[in-house]
Formats: sequence, C-alpha cells, structure tokens
Amino acid sequence: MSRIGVFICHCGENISATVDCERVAREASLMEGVLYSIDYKYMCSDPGQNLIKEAIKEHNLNGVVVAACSPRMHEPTFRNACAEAGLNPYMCEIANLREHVSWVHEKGDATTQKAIDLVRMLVEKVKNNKPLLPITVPVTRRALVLGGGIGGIQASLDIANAGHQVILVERDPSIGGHMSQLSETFPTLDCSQCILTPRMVEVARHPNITLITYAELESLEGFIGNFKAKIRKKAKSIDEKLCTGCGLCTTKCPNKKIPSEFNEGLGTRTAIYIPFPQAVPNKPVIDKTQCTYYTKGKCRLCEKTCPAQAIRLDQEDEILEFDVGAVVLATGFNVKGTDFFPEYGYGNYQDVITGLQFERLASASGPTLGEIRRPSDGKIPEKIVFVACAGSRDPAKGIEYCSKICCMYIAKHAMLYKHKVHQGNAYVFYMDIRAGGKMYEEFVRRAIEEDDVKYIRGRVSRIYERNGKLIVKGADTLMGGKPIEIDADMVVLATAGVASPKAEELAQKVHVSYDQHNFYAEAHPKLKPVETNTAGIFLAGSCQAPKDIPETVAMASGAASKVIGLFSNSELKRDPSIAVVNRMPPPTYTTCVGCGLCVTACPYQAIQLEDIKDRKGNVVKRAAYVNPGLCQGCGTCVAFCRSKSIDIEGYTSQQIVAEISALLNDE
Amino acid sequence: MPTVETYKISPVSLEKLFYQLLKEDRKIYAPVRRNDQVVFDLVTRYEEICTDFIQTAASPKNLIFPRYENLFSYKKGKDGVEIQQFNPDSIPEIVIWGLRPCDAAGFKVLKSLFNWDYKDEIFNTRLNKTTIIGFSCNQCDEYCFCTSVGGNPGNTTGSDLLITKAGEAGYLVEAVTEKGKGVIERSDSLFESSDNIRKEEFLADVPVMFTPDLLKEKLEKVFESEIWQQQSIRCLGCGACTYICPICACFDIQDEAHGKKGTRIRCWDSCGFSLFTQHASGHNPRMNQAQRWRQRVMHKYVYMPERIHEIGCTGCGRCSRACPVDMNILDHLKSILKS
Amino acid sequence: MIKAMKNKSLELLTSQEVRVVIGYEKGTKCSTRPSFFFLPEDIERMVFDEECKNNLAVYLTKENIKNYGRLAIIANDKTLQSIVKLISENQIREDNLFVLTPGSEDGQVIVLNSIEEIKSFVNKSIPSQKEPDSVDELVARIRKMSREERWKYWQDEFARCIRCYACRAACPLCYCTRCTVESSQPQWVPVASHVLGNMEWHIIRAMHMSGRCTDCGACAEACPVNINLQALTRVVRESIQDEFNLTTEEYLEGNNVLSSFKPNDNETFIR
Amino acid sequence: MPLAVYPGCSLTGSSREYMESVEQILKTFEIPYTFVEDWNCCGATAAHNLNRKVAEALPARIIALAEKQGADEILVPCAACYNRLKSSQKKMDEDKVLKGQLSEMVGMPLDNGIKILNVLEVIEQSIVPKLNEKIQAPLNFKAACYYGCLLVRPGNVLNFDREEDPQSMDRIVEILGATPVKWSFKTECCGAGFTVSRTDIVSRLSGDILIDAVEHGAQALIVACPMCHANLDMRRKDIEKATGRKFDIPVIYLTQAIGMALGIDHQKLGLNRHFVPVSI
Amino acid sequence: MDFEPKIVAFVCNWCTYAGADLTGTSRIKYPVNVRIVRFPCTGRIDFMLLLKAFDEGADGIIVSGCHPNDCHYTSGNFHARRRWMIFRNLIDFVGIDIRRVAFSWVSAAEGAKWAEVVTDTVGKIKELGPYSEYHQISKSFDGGAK
Repeated sequence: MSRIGVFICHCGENISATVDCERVAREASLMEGVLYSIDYKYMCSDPGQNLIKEAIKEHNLNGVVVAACSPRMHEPTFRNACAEAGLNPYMCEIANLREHVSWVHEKGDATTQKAIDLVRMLVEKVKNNKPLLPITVPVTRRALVLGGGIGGIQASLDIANAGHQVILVERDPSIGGHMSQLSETFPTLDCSQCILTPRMVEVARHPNITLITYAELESLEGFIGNFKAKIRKKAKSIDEKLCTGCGLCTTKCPNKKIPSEFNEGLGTRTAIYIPFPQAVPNKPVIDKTQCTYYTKGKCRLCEKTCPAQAIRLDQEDEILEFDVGAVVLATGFNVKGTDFFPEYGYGNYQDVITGLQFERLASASGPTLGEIRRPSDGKIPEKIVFVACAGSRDPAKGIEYCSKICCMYIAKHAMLYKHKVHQGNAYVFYMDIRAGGKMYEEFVRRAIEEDDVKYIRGRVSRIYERNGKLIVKGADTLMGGKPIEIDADMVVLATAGVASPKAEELAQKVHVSYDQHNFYAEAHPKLKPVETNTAGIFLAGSCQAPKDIPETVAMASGAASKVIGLFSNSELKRDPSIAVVNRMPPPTYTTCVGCGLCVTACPYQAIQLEDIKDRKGNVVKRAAYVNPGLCQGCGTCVAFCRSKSIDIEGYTSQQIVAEISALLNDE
Repeated sequence: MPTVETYKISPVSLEKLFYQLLKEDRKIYAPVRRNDQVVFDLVTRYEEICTDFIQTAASPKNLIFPRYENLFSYKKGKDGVEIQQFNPDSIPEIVIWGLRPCDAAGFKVLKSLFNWDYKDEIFNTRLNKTTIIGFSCNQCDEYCFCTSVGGNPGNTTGSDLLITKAGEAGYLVEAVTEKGKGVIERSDSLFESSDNIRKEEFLADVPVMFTPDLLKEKLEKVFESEIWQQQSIRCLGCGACTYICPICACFDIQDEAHGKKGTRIRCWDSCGFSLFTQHASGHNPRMNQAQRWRQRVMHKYVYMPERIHEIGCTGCGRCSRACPVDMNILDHLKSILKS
Repeated sequence: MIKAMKNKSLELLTSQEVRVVIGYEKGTKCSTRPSFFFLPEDIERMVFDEECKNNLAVYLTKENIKNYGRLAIIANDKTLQSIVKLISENQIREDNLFVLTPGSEDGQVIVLNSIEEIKSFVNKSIPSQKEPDSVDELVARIRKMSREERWKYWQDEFARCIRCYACRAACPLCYCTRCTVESSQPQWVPVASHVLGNMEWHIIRAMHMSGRCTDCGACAEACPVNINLQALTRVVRESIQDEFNLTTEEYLEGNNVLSSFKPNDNETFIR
Repeated sequence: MPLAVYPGCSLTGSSREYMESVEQILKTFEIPYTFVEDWNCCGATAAHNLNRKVAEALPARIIALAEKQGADEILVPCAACYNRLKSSQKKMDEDKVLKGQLSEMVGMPLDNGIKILNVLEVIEQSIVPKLNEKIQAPLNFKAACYYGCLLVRPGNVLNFDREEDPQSMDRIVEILGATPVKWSFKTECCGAGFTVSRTDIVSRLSGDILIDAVEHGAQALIVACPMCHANLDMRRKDIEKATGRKFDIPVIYLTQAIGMALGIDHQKLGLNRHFVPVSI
Repeated sequence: MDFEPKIVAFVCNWCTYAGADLTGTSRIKYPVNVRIVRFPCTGRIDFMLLLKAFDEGADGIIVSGCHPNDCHYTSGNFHARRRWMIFRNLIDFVGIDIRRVAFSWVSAAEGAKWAEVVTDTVGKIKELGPYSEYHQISKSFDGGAK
C-alpha cells in the first residue's frame, strides 16, 4: 500500500502568487494512496524540511512528493531530507510548480489545475518507485588540466599541492596564456610577467605535475573517476632532453618574417622559435607550416647549428594515454580581430589595433620594448582613441554580452599611454563604465582625474584614414548627441572577448554543454559555477565567459577544490539511475534475447553480451548486461529494446506510463 | 425435442424473407466477399450475400462470443470502487444468415461449454437474441470432414432454420427450433409446403474417414507418443487455427485502465501461444509446442466429449486452410489413427 | 535442381554432419510446406521449386530446432536474407549451420557454411532494380489518399485483425521469447483485439522491424484475415533507405540502422 | 517571365539618364523586361513619416502589380524605391495579418513572393557572366564606387553586400577596366533628402565625399542612386562654394559606366544630361 | 467553452527541461495547456509512449531535447532523431495526424524558444481541434462483431 506524503511549497510568493497552494494540497489529499498533504511557505528551509521529516516518521510514509521549484534545483535537498528521516531518497519525487507553472502562467484556475495535475503525475510515479542504493565506483586520483594559462596553472598547482597527480596540457609551445602577453595588470599596475613567471616555473618543477606542451586532447572516454584521455603531443622536431634551450638555432633560422603570435602580429619570429623569452619550457619548437625544410624539403640549418644535436626533423606526433579521474577545462578565450569591424576599416588600417596588441606595444618585452609606437610608421601617437564595446553588447554583431574586462583594461591602457607619452591626448569612447570590483572604480577615476584621459560617452560610427590620420567619427551623448570627429594617430579597439576557435570541438570531445557563443556551460549559474553537466569535468577561467585575472584564479582554485574533494575518497558514490537488464529465476533467466542492438546503441560502451549459465554451468542464454560503472543512465538502450527487457531505474517504463496516464486522466 | 417442420420457399420469397427480417429491426450477418475472402459481415442488401463458397475464412462464433467484450467497468475512488455491470439489454437482436451446418453445430457446442459449470449470462443472452439460419452444403473440398465428427452437410443441429438449395426452383426450409418456427409464422405467406423434396440429393458428398469414438480411443493411447513432436515441429505457435475455429473458446480476462477508470474485458486467447499456460514464476507446464499441439487435439476429441459430451470439432476444416505452414488437421488425425 | 538438393541433403545426413535438414515437402492441394528431414529415407519426400515460398529461416531461432545443434537449411532468396540478419543479431552461431541454396547455373546447389560466405552470396544475388509489385501499388495508392482517407483505410484494416499473431509467428526476425505485447508492466498494448490495440500492435511490429525487415512478406502471407501487413513494413524500409540514403546492400549489411546514426541525418521536421 | 522594371519618379524625371542607361544595357544583353504598368509612388521618405499603413501599402501595390503581370523578379534601379519595396516585402513576410490588410487596401491579391532586385544584383546575375566579351572600350581611370546608404542599409532588410564596406560595385567596375580606389566614404551620407530644404548640409556632407574620393586619387565617382547623383552632381556649385575647392570629378551611374565600356554612344546613355561634364 | 487542448511534452532532462526552467526563471509566459514529462534523454523516449499519450487523451505532443552534438549523453538525440523520422513516416502512412506531434531541439539556454514552441503548438492544436478521431477508437466497443 502506498503511504504517500505531498508537500506543497509556496516558495515565498513565487508559487503561491499564481497557484492556489492550499487547494493543491487539498486536492492532493484526495488522491489515492496519499496519506498526508500540506502546504508551507518555504519547504526548502529548515522548518520546511523538518515538516517532511516529521511527517515521514509520524505517518510512516513510503513515498514523498514535494511540489516546489525545479528538481534541477532542490531534488537533492529534499531527497537528503527524506534520507535523514529514514526514507530511501529515491522514494522522493519533485513536482515543478515554480519554473514550469507559477512563473510561466498567469494566476487562475487553469494554472492551479496544472499544478494539481503535476502533483497527481508525480504521486502516480512515486507509487511505482522503488528504493535504490547508490553505486560505488573507483576513482583514479589523477587530474587532467587542459590549458596552461593562469587558470590552468592555478588549478594544477592547487591540485598538485594537495598531493595529487596532474597532467597539464597546453596547446602552444609554452604555458602562460594571455596573461603572459599582458604588460601591466589592473588595478595595481604591477607587471604581469613578474607575477606570472614564478608560477610558470613552479608548474614546470612541481613533482606532481606532468607538463605536456604543444599538445592537444585527442579523445576523452569514460566517466567521472575513470576517464581515459588520449593526448596528441605534436612533434616539436627537437629532442627536449638534449636541447639546452640556448636559442642558437633561432638566430640562424633564415625564415625570420613570420608574424609572432605572442606579439599579436606586431613582431616577427623564426620558424624554429621560442615564443617569448620567459617561456616554460624554454625550448624551441619548429613550426612545420612555416619551416623551409618541411615546406620545400631543404635547409636543415638549425640541425647543423645545434650544438647539442637536439634537432629531430623526422619526429612525429605522439599519442599519450592517461587514466584520469577528473578533468579541468581551462582553455581560455580569445579576442575578436580588427577585421571584424567593417565600419572601423575591416582591419585594413594598420594603426587600428586591438587591446591585446596594445598590451604588446606597452610591454617592456614587446616589439617596441614598451614604447608606444604606431605599427604603420613607428611614430609615437600624439592622439590616441580607445573604443570600448567594440563588438560587445552589440546584437547587430551577434554578441549581446558584455566582455567584462574591457572597461578596466581601457583605463589601464589610457593610463599607460599617458605615463609614457606625457604630452599625448587619450580619448575613450564608452557606453557605460563597468568598474565593479575591489579598487576598480578608483582606478578608473584615477585615469580620468589624475591622468586626464578624456572619456566620451558615445559610440564610434566610423573610422577612416585621411592624410595619415585616423578620423574617428562619433557622438557625445552627454552633449546632446553632438557629432564628434577626432583625427587620431592610433585607435585601440577593445574588441569583444569570444570563445576559443576550437572551444566547440573540444566541448563535443569531452561532452560538456556550451552556450550559443561556445562558452562552456556551468552546471548551475549560481550554485555550481565550476561544475559542468558532465560529472567529473570542471571549468576554470574564461572558457566559461570572459573574466579577469583575479576571477580566473578564484575559479581555478574553486575547480581545483572540487577535484580535490572528488579525490578525497578512493570510491565515489554514483546515482543509481542506470539501466538494468532483467534477470529472472529459471527457466526464464531473462527475457533478453541477446540481439545486441542495445550494445551498438550505447554511447558509453556500457553494455555487453554475457553468457547466462544454469546451475550446472551450461550456457543457456546469451543476454545483455549493463556495466553499472559505465552506464550514465541515458536510457537510449531502453527505447531500443523490443522485448522490454532493459529498463532504467528512476525512469522505468512503468513509472512513465503511470505519469502519462495520471496526467491525462484528471478524474 | 421439437419436431422439425419442413417448407419450401422460392428464390424470390427467400429474398423477401431476408428483407422481412431486416424490417423486424434485426441486424443480419451473412457471408460476403471482402478483401479476397468470404467473411461474415453486416448485410443490408440481399444481393451482397455470397453463396458460392465452401467455407468462410473465419467462423461466425465472434457474433455470439466476440473477440473481446466488456464484462463490467469500474471507477476507483478514495473510498472504494464503483462498478458498473455490463447491461445485457444493450445486446441487439441479430440474424446469422447463410452459415454452414458445421458452424451452426459449433454454437451448440459453445452453448454446452458456456453452461457447463457456470451459466454465462452474457453468452446466453447473445445466443438467445440470435436467429441462426443455416444453409446446407452442396459442395465441399478436401479439408472438409464433418461426417467424421458426427455432422453432415445437411445437419440441422444448432440452426433455427436450415435452408437447403433444392435445384433452381427453390429451397427446402427446415424449421428446427421454436425460434425458427417463429420466423416462418411471422412471414408464412412466403412459404409453401415442402412437396417431399429429397434433401439428400442436394447435399455435398463428404466422405467419412473415421468415427469419433475410434479417434478418442486411439488418442487416449498415444498421449506419450513421439507423434506430437513430429507433427508440431512445423507449427509456428500462432493462434490462427484457434481464432477462426467455430468452437475454440478459451479466453483471457484483462483490465484496461485509464487513470482511475477502467473496464474488465474478456478476450480470446489461444492454447497455441506459449504464454497461455505460463506461470508468473516463469514455469510453463506446457513448455513446448508439441505439448500445446497435443492439448489442442486432446481437448477437442477426448476431453470435451468426456466432460460436456460434445466433440470439440465440427470438421469445418478452417484450421487447415488458415495455417501458414499447412498443419492439416485431417492429415494429422489420420496419421495418429494409423500409428 | 531438386536432385542436387536431395543429394546434398542426403550427403549431409548420412555423413552425420547435420542432425536435420529443414526443407519443403508437398502440402495440401497444390502447395508446398516446410518439412524436416531427419533420416536419409525422409529425403524422398523433399521438393524444391518456385512454389516453395515459406521463409524457413523462421525455424532457426525456435528453441526445439536449435536443440538439434548442427542443421542444414534449404534457402530461397528470402530465407537467405533473413539468415544474414539473424547472424548479425547474434541469433545464429555460424558454425552450426549449412545453407543449401540454388546457384546461378541450372541444377547447381551451393553450400554456404560461414557468415562471410552467406553475406557475399546474398550481396551478389540482390537484384539491382526491383520491379514494383502489388505491395508497391498499394503503398502508392495509400500515399495518394488524404490523411483522413488513410486513417479510414487502416482503421478498417486493423478492425479485422483477430490478434492471432500469425504475422509475428511467421516472421523470422520476430524471435523474441517475450514480445512487447506480452509485457504487462506496463501493459504496452491492450491484449484485446479492438482497433486501438490492433493499431498499436501493428505500428509496434512495423517499428520493431525497422532496419531489420528483409521484406520477405511472410507476415502478410500468414495473415488469416488478409491484412496487407507488408505495406507497413515496406513503408518503414523505404523510408529508412530514402531518409538515410542506404543501398539495399548497406541495409542488409549494417546492424540495425536505428541503433546507428549520422550526425548530419535529415531533420527537416525538427524545429 | 520577363523582368518587371519599376522606374519610380526620379528615373522618369530628374534622373532620366539613369533609366536611359539601364535600358541601354538591358537591351544590349538581351534581357527581356516590361515596365510595371500603372505604377505609383514608392512612398519615399515622406510616407512613413505620415502614415505607416500607407507607407507599406504603396510598395505593396507595386509588388501586387508586378505579380499580376506575371513577373518573378522586379528591377528597382532607384536605391530609395528599392529600399522601400524590400522593407514592405519583409514586413509582410513577417506579419501575415498586415499582408492580408494590405492586399485588401490595394484591392489585389498579394503573393509577395516576387524577388526584388537592385541594379547591382541584376548586373551581377545576368550581365557579369557575359560582360568581358562585350567590352569595347575599357575604362582607363580610377573610380571611387559610392554606394550611399539606401542600397545597403539596413543589412537585415536588404541582405545585400557588406553594409559597412560593400564590394559589389567595385568588382563590376574592375571588370570594366577601371581601377576601384580604396576610400573611406563609400557609405557616408550625401545629405539625401535635404537636397532641397538644407542645401548647406548637403554641400558639406557631399563635399566630404568628393574630397575623400579625390584625395584617394579617384577620377570618377560611380553611383547607383539618383539621389546621391543629384547631390554630388547637381549641387556641385554649392559644394564648391562651401568647401572652397574646385572639383571636376564627374559622377557616373554604374549603368552609364558599363555603357561607356561597351562603347555605347554617350548621348544614348544620357551622359550629356549631367551638370559636371563627363570628359574621361 | 473554448477548446483547451491537452498537450504532453516529452523532454530531456539536460536541455529542454532546463530550457523550460529558464523560461520560468526569465518569467516568459506561455499557455497553460502543456504538461512536461521528464526523461533523462530523448534517446529514452520510446515511440510507444507517444501512442500511449494519444490513447490517454492527449490532443498534441511535444517532443524536445538537446540540439545535435549537444546531447548530454553524446548521441541519444541522434538515435532519437532516426527513430522519430521513421516513426513519423509510419504513423503518417497509417493516417495518424502528425501535425499533432511537434519535434524540436530546445537547449538549456533557449528559454524563449521553449515558450515559442509551446505557444505555437498550442495554437496549432487549437486550430486542429480535439483529437477525437483517435480518442474515440480507444473507447469504441463493438466487441469485434461489427
């Protein structure tokens, strides 16, 4: 006999404003099998949870339906409460009266009726629930961190310092990421390299960290605690063990005119190169797409030059395999190029540059050794214009979001310019100044007040070249929309921060979800900001959305602590909502006929055919078997099974049919 | 046992009789051609009726023992279950027109079956509200064997009226039951005296292969024989033979529920299905098709004669005709007798 | 032909390579019917000609037949294609089976004893262009109807179904020991043969045949009330080949096309 | 079906040379066309300031007329008319109720499926493939292609070329033998409708355009809008007064430029009708 | 009274269910007629459940899950898509009104799209009216004797 309790939450007024909660509770009490029903202001609060616990004990309930917010929000909360009262947590189901009813419908009878229907649906489901026990799986205590920017570095160090093995994979020849490109950092104006490079070195020397640069993830299989990662280590064409990093090869390489990625195209590099002086590891790689030997078949100058004989032109990509228990994605972001803006010259004007390029100009290690000189003729610009929100917050450009870091770095850029070119004029076109953060607003005020940066609230409609000047046409909206033209020497566009070009591909490889801009989706926007929807995979930094250094570091430490938490036990308890193939006493054994279609359909290779033997050990059948460690509970196999021999706990056919029937037959 | 009254009716009057019955607000089911088969269906025009056939694809048993029928409907409430019984008054008066004597004889067996230990009200009401007008056979084929199981092509058993085509000029009409006599009384102007028509002259010649007693005696001895396995190895285990049989009457009871409301339904089942005897535990007392085949044969020719004194087969030959793998019952019975 | 078939069967039985040969014998009236030949002297009864239409592959998954172990089967085209599918669904252990089938030359009999042999033989013998048959005509006729007319047509068809499951029993690929319709938790399909239950049954059957049906027509052949069941499976098969762009060869070769996919499959109907 | 051509007011009045040159090249390339019969004003800039419904009904009537004539495509050489027709078509596409109302207003059925083309589109689609072989007198000058606003904006309505930095005219001009200059004022405002009321604004804005073109070395301006042409050509004196500079750079319709390259008589192309003489 | 259709939505937990949550969080309104049944994945949605829903009285059905390549379980939606394709063709062939089954991909980020899908479907089903044609057959009772 079902002894079900129904608990209706008002969610303050979030639900009760449109749904007559008392009526729902009253109607629920009339449902067959419902022993107890009550409504309450905040069911998720302590008193609310106690209400459930006490009712379970007092009425000896064997099923609970909580009608509240989305189960994606509080299902664990209420299931825990049930467990604490001694009821198996899987005997608790959630009716979604907030997101699916009260927030999307107007107040009225029909809305309350829908709430009642949903409660009835879950009551009927619970009747068909059965107690489930969590599944335990072993955990490999080794983490894979993808991306060697500040986020990846921080996460790796935190995890490694907790005593766990880390595999850190970086796509470029050196770790460091965008932070290594920056000149100074806001709001302190301390040198980016100075604070970053010690961390980079620490990573390289850390006994628990295996650093693999110039490498990418080839594939990731498995599941939380038990991933198998394949890493493609691209051929660097050098023997890293022999190479001393002397750099002689890079001086001899005849191919010197390659735009340097590190300098954002403002400087050049050779085909065999170390991306920047402080690179970690500080050993060169050969860019096969540029090297004369690889493109034309001759040269080998580096090979002849190398005193350590470390050049290996026949080196091939290597595939390395690792068992890991958790993955941190710290693959960072990118900025739009100037060619994204037809109205700003489509990238045709050399002196219209991105913020990241300006960082390189302002950097002491940059192509101009820190002097602000314009790329076209090397002149020091007397008038410089910074354009905020270039692309960001612009639906017409397909980028509705705020890139978040630009307001601050523009203030920094303008300041750096003024510090270096005292007589120069700096203008900033902005929409709003978003300077939320410790010491941030003060920083911007300093730029305006102390360094006399001229902030103009308005958008720039066009930039064109005339007589060697860049004419910046805009409007000052604080002056009644007065059109403004500035004949600048250089323009810096704070171009939108966007996802890495390969972000989507990687997301699909590791099966995490991502938003329409290809930023990775966190499991919950507020409460699970570093988790993904895929268990065991975590996020750090701007692969999730553009963010600045302190935020990235905080997030990386957050992700690391999640990994450390996961690694704190050698076993992990998993949700038992997985597929099961029926087994019965002889002579049936199972109704599965072993056709194997579920085996091919399973995305996790979790199903295999096994021999079923009688007591004497003779094989009587061949039938499917689901590996509980591998099954993720998608249920694709269930829909395939013709004989209905496979079902999924928590979403059994019986439960779902009961739900449908209850939903559509309101009497 | 009431005496049989005989009359003669002209082809024109026979048609009039049909329309007379229709006027009496009875639904008439008769053999018609549909989808390359002769089947029983509702008929409103005399010319639709098919007469040139050996046997219909399925027997008309579904008209009195339907494929599925509502026994009662229910509604569950917090305070218990409300039941609404099936109302036998809703059953209409019908006429089955033009069925073969073997099918009519089948209804007599069904009647015995449904009144053996328990009087089945729904079945009896349906049968009582049905007027059975049989037509004697003037042709047969190699599947027919009514004469070996106690019947014959002009058998009056089970019919209320039996009509025999006596040449081109007219039909011999035998009023077998009070219900049949009532039909004649209500339209007596259509009937003439029978003029001593010799019915036998107009009947098909169905050879006698064996007697039921001989068969029963033999069957009782071969229960453990290999022959069941040999015969049934080809059987696919479908229910075609049982469902088109005029006598097979096994049924299943099912609840069909929609939310808290539902109906309890009686629907056909077949001993040919492996699930027919399967227990909830998975154990199946008739674990293979040979046992199921044996059951079907034994039930018809041994158990039913013992229990209800009727042979469970009228020799209509339908099962042989319908079988997808040509399990010919006559062949099989003959080979059992030979063994 | 029949002589060679008999000789080969006799050879397999006398050498005790197989326990039984599944073939055909003369049936009632002019028909032929499936028959089982255990002893060399039984071979006398064997027939094999154009009239042998039953798809004998249906017997290969029956428990009592499987228990004989090694067996031989006389296979027409339909039987061959079904065997290929049965092998791919793990229902036949290849080393247990001898397949006897007519070769291209007159009177030639080919013996196939492994999955590869059967597959390559079947692929070679698939006619490249199928002549439209009466089922195609029916399908075309139904397709021309309005939706309401189609509904009416099939309601009338399904209403006749007596749920004897002859269609299921005759199908070589309906080998489940427990059919969906026999699952009662939940009751997927009403047991009663009313039009709803019948419609659900026939839709399920056709869907469960999708990607597997070899279009042998045994279901329709077996139906005692002449429902044109092959039209349903034909439509399913056609839409699979059309929508997923498969040749007949790929269709037969591949595992169930529904348990595989291509990321760029057609999805015009999805918003 | 033959191409329908909607001339609009300018092309039958102040800019008749545009129409003349359009017809010349359509004929040369044997593209059959018929004028939309009983055509009406497109509504221009005035209508949608006064009455939204009427502003859409006017183009809708033109569309209905062309469809009634059986045309699948309609050529609208005037950039303003083109813009209006495209806008109405989009509005009707998105709002079936409006479409029904407009159909009622114009008293004609409205399928709204007709393809609305500007001159550039027709040239790219039907002339460019055969253009090379017909060129007799390659244009040997540097040209600044001036698109203005109505031909390319708003991008989500017109879906034609890159709205900030269009290229289609440059590509055609290059085929004609001229050298398109890279300049900054391709889509800047010429002053447009202020041509009558505020010639001072027109003079300044159009002046900027001329200056930028000349400074980038252009020897001719190529246009595809009668309004732009009027401002840059007819208002030349005012421009010179306002800027204090002399300009002899001619303003040529793209269709005229094609005609020139094909060796068609300048009179036939209406080049004689310009205020600034075309002596190039 | 106006016809208020009963519409069931079969949605996957990870995309459309979350998307529908977002609709709520964004306070976007849609008609009350739809009731959501949660599945782990569209791959789990047995085609039989669609027939069950009609049988139990649904006038329309929405089936929705993750966009291709976005499946939480990698490929459940790909399998589902193939299944729907064939199922749709088959039921259309037997005369079931496929206009009453709306298939869509609604991601966790597409709260507004969910509202649109529901609104459009409700509108369409209102136009089509109750699916009595189907509902009647589950109630008709002629005992198999026509």
